Amino acid sequence: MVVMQVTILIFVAIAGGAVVFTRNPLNQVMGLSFFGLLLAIMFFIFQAPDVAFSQIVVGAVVIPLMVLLTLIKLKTKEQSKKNDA
Amino acid sequence: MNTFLPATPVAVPLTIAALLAAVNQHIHRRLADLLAIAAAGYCLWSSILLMLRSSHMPIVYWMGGWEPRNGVAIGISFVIDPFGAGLAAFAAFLTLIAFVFSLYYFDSIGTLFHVLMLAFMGAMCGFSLTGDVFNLFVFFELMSAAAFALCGYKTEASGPIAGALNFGVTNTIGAFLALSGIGLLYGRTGALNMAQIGKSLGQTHDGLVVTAFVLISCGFLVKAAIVPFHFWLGDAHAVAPTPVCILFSGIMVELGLYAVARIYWTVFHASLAQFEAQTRAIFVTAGVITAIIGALMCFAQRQLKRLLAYSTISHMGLLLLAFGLLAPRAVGGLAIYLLGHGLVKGALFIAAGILLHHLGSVDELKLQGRGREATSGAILFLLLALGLAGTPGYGTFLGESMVDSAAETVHYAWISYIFMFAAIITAAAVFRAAGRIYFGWGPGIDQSQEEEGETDESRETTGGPSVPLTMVLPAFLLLILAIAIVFVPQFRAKVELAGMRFQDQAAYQAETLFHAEVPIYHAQPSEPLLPGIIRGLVSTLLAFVVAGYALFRKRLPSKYLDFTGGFNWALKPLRMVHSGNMCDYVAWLTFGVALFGGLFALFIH
Amino acid sequence: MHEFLRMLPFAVSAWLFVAGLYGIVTSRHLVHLIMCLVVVQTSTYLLLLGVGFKAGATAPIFADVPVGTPAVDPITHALMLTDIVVEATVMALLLALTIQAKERAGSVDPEELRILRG
Amino acid sequence: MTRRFRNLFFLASAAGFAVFYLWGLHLLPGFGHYPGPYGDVLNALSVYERHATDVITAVNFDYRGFDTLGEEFILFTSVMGANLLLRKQKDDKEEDPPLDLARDRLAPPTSDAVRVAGLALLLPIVVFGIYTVTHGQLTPGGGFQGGVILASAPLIIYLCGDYENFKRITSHVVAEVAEAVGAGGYAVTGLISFIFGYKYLQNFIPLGQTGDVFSGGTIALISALTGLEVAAGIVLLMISFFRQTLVYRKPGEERGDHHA
Repeated sequence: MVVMQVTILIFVAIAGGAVVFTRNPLNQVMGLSFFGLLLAIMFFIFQAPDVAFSQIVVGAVVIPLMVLLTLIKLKTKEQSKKNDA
Repeated sequence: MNTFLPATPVAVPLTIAALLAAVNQHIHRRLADLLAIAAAGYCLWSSILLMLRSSHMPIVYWMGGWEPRNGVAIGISFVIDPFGAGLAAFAAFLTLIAFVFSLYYFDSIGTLFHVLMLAFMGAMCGFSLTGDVFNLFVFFELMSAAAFALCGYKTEASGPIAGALNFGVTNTIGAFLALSGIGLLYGRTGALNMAQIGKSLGQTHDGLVVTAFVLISCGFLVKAAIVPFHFWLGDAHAVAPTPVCILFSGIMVELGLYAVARIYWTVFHASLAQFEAQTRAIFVTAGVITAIIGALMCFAQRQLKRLLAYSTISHMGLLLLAFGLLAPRAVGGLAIYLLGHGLVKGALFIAAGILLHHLGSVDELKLQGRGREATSGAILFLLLALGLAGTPGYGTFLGESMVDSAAETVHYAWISYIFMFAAIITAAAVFRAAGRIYFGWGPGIDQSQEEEGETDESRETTGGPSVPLTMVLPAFLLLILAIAIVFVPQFRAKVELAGMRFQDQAAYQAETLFHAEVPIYHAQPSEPLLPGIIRGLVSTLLAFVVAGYALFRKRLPSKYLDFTGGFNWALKPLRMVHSGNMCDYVAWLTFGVALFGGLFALFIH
Repeated sequence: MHEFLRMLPFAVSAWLFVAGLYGIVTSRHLVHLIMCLVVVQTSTYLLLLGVGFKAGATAPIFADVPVGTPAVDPITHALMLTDIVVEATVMALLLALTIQAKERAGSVDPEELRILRG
Repeated sequence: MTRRFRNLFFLASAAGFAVFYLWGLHLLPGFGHYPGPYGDVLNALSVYERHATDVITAVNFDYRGFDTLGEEFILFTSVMGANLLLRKQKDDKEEDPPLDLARDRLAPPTSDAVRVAGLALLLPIVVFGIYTVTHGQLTPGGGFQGGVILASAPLIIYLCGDYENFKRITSHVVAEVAEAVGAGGYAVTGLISFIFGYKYLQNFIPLGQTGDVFSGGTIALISALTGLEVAAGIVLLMISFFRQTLVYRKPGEERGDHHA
């Protein structure tokens, strides 16, 4: 049990760092989604099933989806700007 | 009545907000206005009632009826004292004014504006009344969520978007700081009720207590716009719609400071008691720096709303000073100063909004001489600037004198000069702007002006030559109240008493957790105000002199008397620091936390 | 080892807070910046989780285990649930603002968004 | 500030901050040593007093239900705020989204197999969502978790490549009303307590048999309202973003796939 706890904590630390240090938002959102999943697993391991439930849906689906939609919109804007130029 | 009254200042506006959201698009604008005004009016009435009823003994109200068991709190409580209820009433009152002002001001988008404002008001009321530290955080976030959206209301322009982003990012980080502090406290005491945490901490003062105190304070000081956490305010207040600015400057920012004061006196007072002198020195220094930087930046602005925003920062510095004195009587002065300033500042933002409606601009230089016809606007501006200057007769004057006399008791008498400095410079800036806009005085646009950020704001109304009464009357009402509060009989004594009770940690614990009745305080005679009157008159006079100098310096006999070049040169680095870049702001925020933390650690370890 | 484990969740919490702040300060893209804000928020989850955990205890759900079984703290879980909602909503607002920033100011680089300054 | 100076300035400050924060953290009782008493008291009380076996749900919707009221309104306010910020503006024109949104989703076009799999997932998701909402007081879950799961049902339809169907089943008006009813209902439930002479949000419904779906008194009611609010709120949020991304266009602005 302790080994699992230590492992997941270290994974979370690394994944969190990876999210920050990924500069390309598109890659970053994949990282964020993965990070959200890791957090959910962590909540399960630390006896917080209720929180894990929410985290899976919010952290791994809702938030990445919102970010993706935003990125798409930004991309469309970028392209229309190029057209004008 | 006490079974339902205490919860309603929060429950009613939220219910009405949900109702208005449900009928969004399908309800007539005026009906929505009416409902929103009724909700704000109800909040005002119930908060005043709560304030009056709690004057002898705080009202402790346990949500869901979960009374403490053997002195262990298991639910969430509202602990209502006159101080908190008064702030809730003030928030409700300003919201009411903002709703009246916006009757003919906005093309509202469905009922979204009303919904957000009502949620904002409910959050502010809950924030002022709660006795639970996590509940405080929840209402802080609710307040922020509504405020971010309201700040970016005018999505057609780039300014509001940038301002709302800076506001959102910095305040969210502030919230996380506060939450981390709350987590630390919970980890030590296993409690979230403020009285309970305070009782459990007792007099321990190790690193954890200090860290928790610094994190929570810094988190809320971000909202209170204390240097170096203040950058967002100038941006957000300059671009938010006028009715929203009334709330931002009049009460929201002040609530950040209220939270620090509340938590200090309910949770940390006993544990930090033996370091009172050091704590005082740190807070007073922060207050002094904020007051000075705010005033200088205020004088350097030409966009009126930004000018007012920096004046708010300066006055927040003064309020932090008043709190930081940690003197029994200073809190009463703080309350009155807060009230007086909020009324005057709210009215000033309304006056700026009227200019924007009437002349389509808030750029002091572009508007030069264009307000010659509008006499009432000129009178309004001048009378309000007197309020900023602390002229005898205004609420700000009374508050300032009370803080000054309290400062003498803790050997900080010199802070009265800081009060004077901030009052003179911020009032002079408003005098200068009024002189230029309404009388056409002063030099025109100087082409050599260095590159600046946005100096104007997009219109909020369709505009027109006539100014509806619903815009002018609220401003005059606020002005009258800013003077009238001084003449309420026994006002000063009662507020001083409430302020002293606000600081009594032992009584707070006993009343909250054990239903104890604590003997009523007796008012002691207040100090005479004569020195205050002299100081107030001197500030007013000097404010006129400074404004006159700024306007007429070109007519001075010798050009060596023109210091403006030097002033601008000296201010250049300061203006560069206010870069509009949120990355800088976050770097400063981190610096601020590290600095506060380092100082406290150094003094207390 | 014991000391290491005793501090680990809190150390990770501090690391995430500082790393997230670093990401924000050095960010050149608002969407990146907002995701770094999520990392900062995660730090508060870890703090709360670490504070409420009891070694060897079960989840605070007494459907299958009798009342009285040592269970971890339910309060911090409730707080974390609130925290997660806050995270999602703040993200939504900031992302909405980001879209408008691109639309109105033509950029999502904080350094180019310096419309308000001085 | 130049970028280089800012980074150095930040790193120095962050180092100070980290040291200070760790100084406080290392004095915590230590991981695995929860100090109590709050959580322990509630763990002991909740099954007897509230007939709720999931203490977290009892805390969320009763002992600290007032926090959750604030939290629901944070969600509500943000959804309204996002709606406001992403509203259709005067210079926006609406455009029918293309049937195949593959490029906009930054993913390859959906095959029929994916479509069938997605639709097959739909029913279990809805059932599971409703189960989670209604059994919150008994097993892990509750209004919030169930609501999010329910909200993901329409998302699945979208991910199966069908914005038209997504639009058909997620009426903006219905979602808006549902959200307001959920959030407002929570606040009103608290007000109803007054009729019985109770405090705000105090339980006024019989507690029922522990372990029963209808046990827990107001917890079950509030949980259901929260589920409604959260599901509708997240759907509304998604609609706002979808519209902004797929439907609204500025003059002269074309969809990305024409030029990709």
